Amino acid sequence: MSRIAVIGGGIIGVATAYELAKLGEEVVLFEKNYFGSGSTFRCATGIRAQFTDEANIKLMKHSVERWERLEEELGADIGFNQTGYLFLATSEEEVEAFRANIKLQNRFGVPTRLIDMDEAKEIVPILNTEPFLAGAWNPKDAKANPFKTLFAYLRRARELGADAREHTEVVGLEREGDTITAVKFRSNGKVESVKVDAVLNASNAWEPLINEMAGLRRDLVPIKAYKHQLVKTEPLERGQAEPLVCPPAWEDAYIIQDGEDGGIICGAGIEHEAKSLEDVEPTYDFLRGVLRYAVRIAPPLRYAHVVRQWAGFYAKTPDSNPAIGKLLDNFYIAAGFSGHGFMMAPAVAQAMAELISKGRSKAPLDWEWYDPYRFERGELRSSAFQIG
Amino acid sequence: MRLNEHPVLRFERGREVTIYFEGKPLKAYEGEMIATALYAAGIRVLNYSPNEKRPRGLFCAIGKCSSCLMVVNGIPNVRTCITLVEDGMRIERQHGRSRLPTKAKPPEFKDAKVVRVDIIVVGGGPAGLMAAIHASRAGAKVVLIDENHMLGGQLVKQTHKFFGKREQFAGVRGVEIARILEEELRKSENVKAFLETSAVGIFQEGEEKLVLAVRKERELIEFRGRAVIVATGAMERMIPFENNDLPGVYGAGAIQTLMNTYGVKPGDRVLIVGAGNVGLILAYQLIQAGVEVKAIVEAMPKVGGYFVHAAKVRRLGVPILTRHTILRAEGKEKVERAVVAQLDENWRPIPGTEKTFEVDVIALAVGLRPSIELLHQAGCQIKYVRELGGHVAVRDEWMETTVRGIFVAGDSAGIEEATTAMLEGKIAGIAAALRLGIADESWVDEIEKAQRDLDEFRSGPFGRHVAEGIKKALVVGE
Amino acid sequence: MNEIPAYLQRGYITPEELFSIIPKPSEERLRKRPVAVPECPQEIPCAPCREICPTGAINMPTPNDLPIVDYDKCIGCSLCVQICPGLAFFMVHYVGDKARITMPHELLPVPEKGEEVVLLNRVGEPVGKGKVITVVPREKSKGDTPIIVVEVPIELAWDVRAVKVVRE
Amino acid sequence: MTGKKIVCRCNDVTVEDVERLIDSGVTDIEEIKRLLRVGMGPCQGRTCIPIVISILARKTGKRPEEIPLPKARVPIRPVRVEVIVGGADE
Repeated sequence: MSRIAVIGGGIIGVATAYELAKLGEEVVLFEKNYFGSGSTFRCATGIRAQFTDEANIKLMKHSVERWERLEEELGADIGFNQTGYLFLATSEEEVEAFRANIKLQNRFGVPTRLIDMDEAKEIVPILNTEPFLAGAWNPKDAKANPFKTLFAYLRRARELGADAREHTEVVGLEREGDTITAVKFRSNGKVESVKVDAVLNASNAWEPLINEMAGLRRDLVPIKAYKHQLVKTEPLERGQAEPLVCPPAWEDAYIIQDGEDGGIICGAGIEHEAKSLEDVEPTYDFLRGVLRYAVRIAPPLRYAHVVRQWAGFYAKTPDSNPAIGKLLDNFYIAAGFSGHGFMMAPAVAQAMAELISKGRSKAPLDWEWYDPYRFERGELRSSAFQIG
Repeated sequence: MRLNEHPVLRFERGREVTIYFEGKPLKAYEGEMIATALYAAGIRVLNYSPNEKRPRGLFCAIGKCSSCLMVVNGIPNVRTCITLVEDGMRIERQHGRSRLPTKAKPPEFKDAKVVRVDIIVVGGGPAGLMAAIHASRAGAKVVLIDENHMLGGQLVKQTHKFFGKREQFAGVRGVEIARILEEELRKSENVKAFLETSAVGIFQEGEEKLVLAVRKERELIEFRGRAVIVATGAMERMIPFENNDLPGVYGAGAIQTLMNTYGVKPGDRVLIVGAGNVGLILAYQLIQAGVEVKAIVEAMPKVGGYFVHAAKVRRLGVPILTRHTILRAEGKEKVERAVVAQLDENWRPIPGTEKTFEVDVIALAVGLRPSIELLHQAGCQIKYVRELGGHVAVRDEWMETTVRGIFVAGDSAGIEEATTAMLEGKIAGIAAALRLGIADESWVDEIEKAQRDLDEFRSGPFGRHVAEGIKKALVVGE
Repeated sequence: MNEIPAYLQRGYITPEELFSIIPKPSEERLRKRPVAVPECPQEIPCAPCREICPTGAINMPTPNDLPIVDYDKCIGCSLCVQICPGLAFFMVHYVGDKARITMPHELLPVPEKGEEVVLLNRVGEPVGKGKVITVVPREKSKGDTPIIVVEVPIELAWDVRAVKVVRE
Repeated sequence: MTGKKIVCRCNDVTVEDVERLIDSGVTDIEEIKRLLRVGMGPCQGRTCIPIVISILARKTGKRPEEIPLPKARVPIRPVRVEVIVGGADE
């Protein structure tokens, strides 16, 4: 049994802590704020396999399969619902692109299909069919409750012996050669140290700070925090806009009905580079901008009341694909999820835990595609499609 | 259930209209809210809660608590306590969460109206009115926004005369102070007041502050200026007890609104929880409106409000049970009874001391806390200060918060009195004009005079407690 | 912690408690003409009584001090009863075997001159009946509060502090 | 008859619900808020959050001063979507 430190109490860190504990490892997890406080609790809850490249399609197909069994495995309600994702085309060119994507997705077993607007209206009763020509529809895409999911993982991880600490900030790593030997952390103003056999940097937007503590260059894995925002309406009866509905041509704007209270979450690809890692202030231009798209997607939304606007980070790599893999002999990274950490977590956590614990993983994760050293080598992947 | 005669207030009603509640026609008057019209018609249950299907009625009566959501003309989640009746309106009880209509025309997009001034005052109660009056006297161009349809804040519901000194309106009724201040405000060409206008957020765009507001639930307005004075008053506290959500359990403010603003009788027999000034004053106001007050219960071993307010209701036969608390409300769909009990030294109910009161209304007057949402949202440093009623914005002696250009005054700066709210408003108004470089230095004297008046007011046993709290809320100098 | 005064535990003050805090006017003074007696035992920031008093009879160095009436200076004009925001000022005047109590009355109906009303003590109990001999309606009051003078048996002079108007 | 002691009207959360969650080890107000959805309904936490803070203080022995207030968000009161986009008038 090795002692493994996981840095970052978001969904990736907590899920990996669970997977490691399940493999019998001694896990200590550090979260400097409260669990989920980084990006996880700010996410739009969507889970999809509708990507446009082989690596992400395969990873997400596997992740969705993990999600399907997760409530049973964790023994808790996590609000997982396969309500689908519906992408909408506004032009013939887009319809063609959808067809090509669907073909690729179908090849790897993702059951997306092209639907007409009558069917789309049945799926989304408040949809405005008029601006759209067709939809790419995968009924297996899903959503889940980020709060319940994270705490279900956390509870099981703790039951399996993981030592998960919040309000505990990692302040230093001790390195001998290419090995990290200890983690220094501060809690209640006191700095302590723990000897470790391996360390996972799962701090997403905060990743460069942790890499620097490991003696690595901050820009080795060049992640930048981009502020993404969401606007949510008051609770509504469910069944009106269950899938995530997105016309990509409209700045990737989308709506999705919350699986818990039925409030409609409105997002868009309108992003701002964060001024700092404290800069999560929502902006007025986003509020108006996103709602103008939302009411065009679903006009009855005009009568709903907005109750909340918030911001979180997309921790983005230059190609919007995460960095997953080994950085030093016993120092690993899973970060830079570019807005996809929540949906990818079940697959990535499992693969990562196996890599750390056993040295390799048979999970369908393309290690080369996500190699954290690819930026150093100047290799960029095709940009991962970046919705919700 | 409508009040026609009152020893202090006069009720003017608008044109008679017909509204339909669950298909049944009801009489209502223009200018009143849906929930108050329904209340006057004896309807207590407005909706059933989302998960447990519990009956819910009016609660805050000022659009903050979500307890009055109904379906109006097919649209769900309408806050009926702040939505005016219209002839022919169709109103239905909402059962849990509701659906949007499936069809609607996409709205046309318009840019918001922009109003540019020097200073934006949010809140037209005593603090906000004084801030606006003095900021404009000091030379600033000011806009005052308030979500109600009349100025004066809580003053307009107060039938009693205020304390303090006569130059601070002592001996004048709350309703009358509101009228005087409004007249004063209207005299100045430099101030424009926007009523029925709610501030929903403050955004900072460089040096400029943008107060985003909604007028009449219909129009978006961008108020742009260099300083903002937040005088948003207070919120009522709630306490948990069994069936504390049963229709008939109301905040004291809601009862005052119903009774003194809309002239609707809240019920026949009332139990009041809390013998602070709010509870005591409410008891007296209920008696003035012809409602029987069965008792006032107070968990503390003494009356928390001014003794004279207690004596006023005692001599009209209202018992005050100190060291007592409410255990539960009882009733099917609405309050029929209240059960109270005596408390021991550790605040635990003493078994066997239960008493039942046959009442149809339970009024909660268990304290106020500052309304700081806007300040908090704007990024002002917030601190919990028990003596000031809860979380407040940290500020300096001129009422400026830790965000430059955002000032605070009145109950939103700490729960106190209308008199101190007015003095703080005066300080904040002048200070904002001074710090923007609009007012000349001679205005500092006016601030100092107001500070002396505040010190004098706070020199008694009630005020000393507040003064202690204010010390904790002050920015420590660099 | 200080002992909590009994009047704060109950919400009313007995004459004994009151006169342990302020002096009681002499019998002689009470017979001479009406005299103002404030039932205001708590230091609250309030001063209109002092400010309105035409003879400077109310001693109160700061608004947070208790009002102490100089009974010799008091001319019984009732302005303090009219202005007091706490409705805590009363006037008492002994006339023969009756006492005339001047008190605020902010409730409806306002009694009429000559009307017989039910007398209430400090806890609202009916203690007898008395006749209203003067009514100053709100419009004529200098403090916006209607006041009435009610005649009560002299032994109830220090008990009656409110009235109830009972009409058919 | 025993009834529920409601903390949050928007989501029917009771005192017992909050206490149970705290007993299970969740003591950060931000986490309590999200797991029970107190303060996430249409009232935006005006009524419930102070009560949650007092329960949390009582159960954990913390002083209210030590419990951070969850962030207030725009809009601080609910606003119709059509008003924000600017088309409520037609």
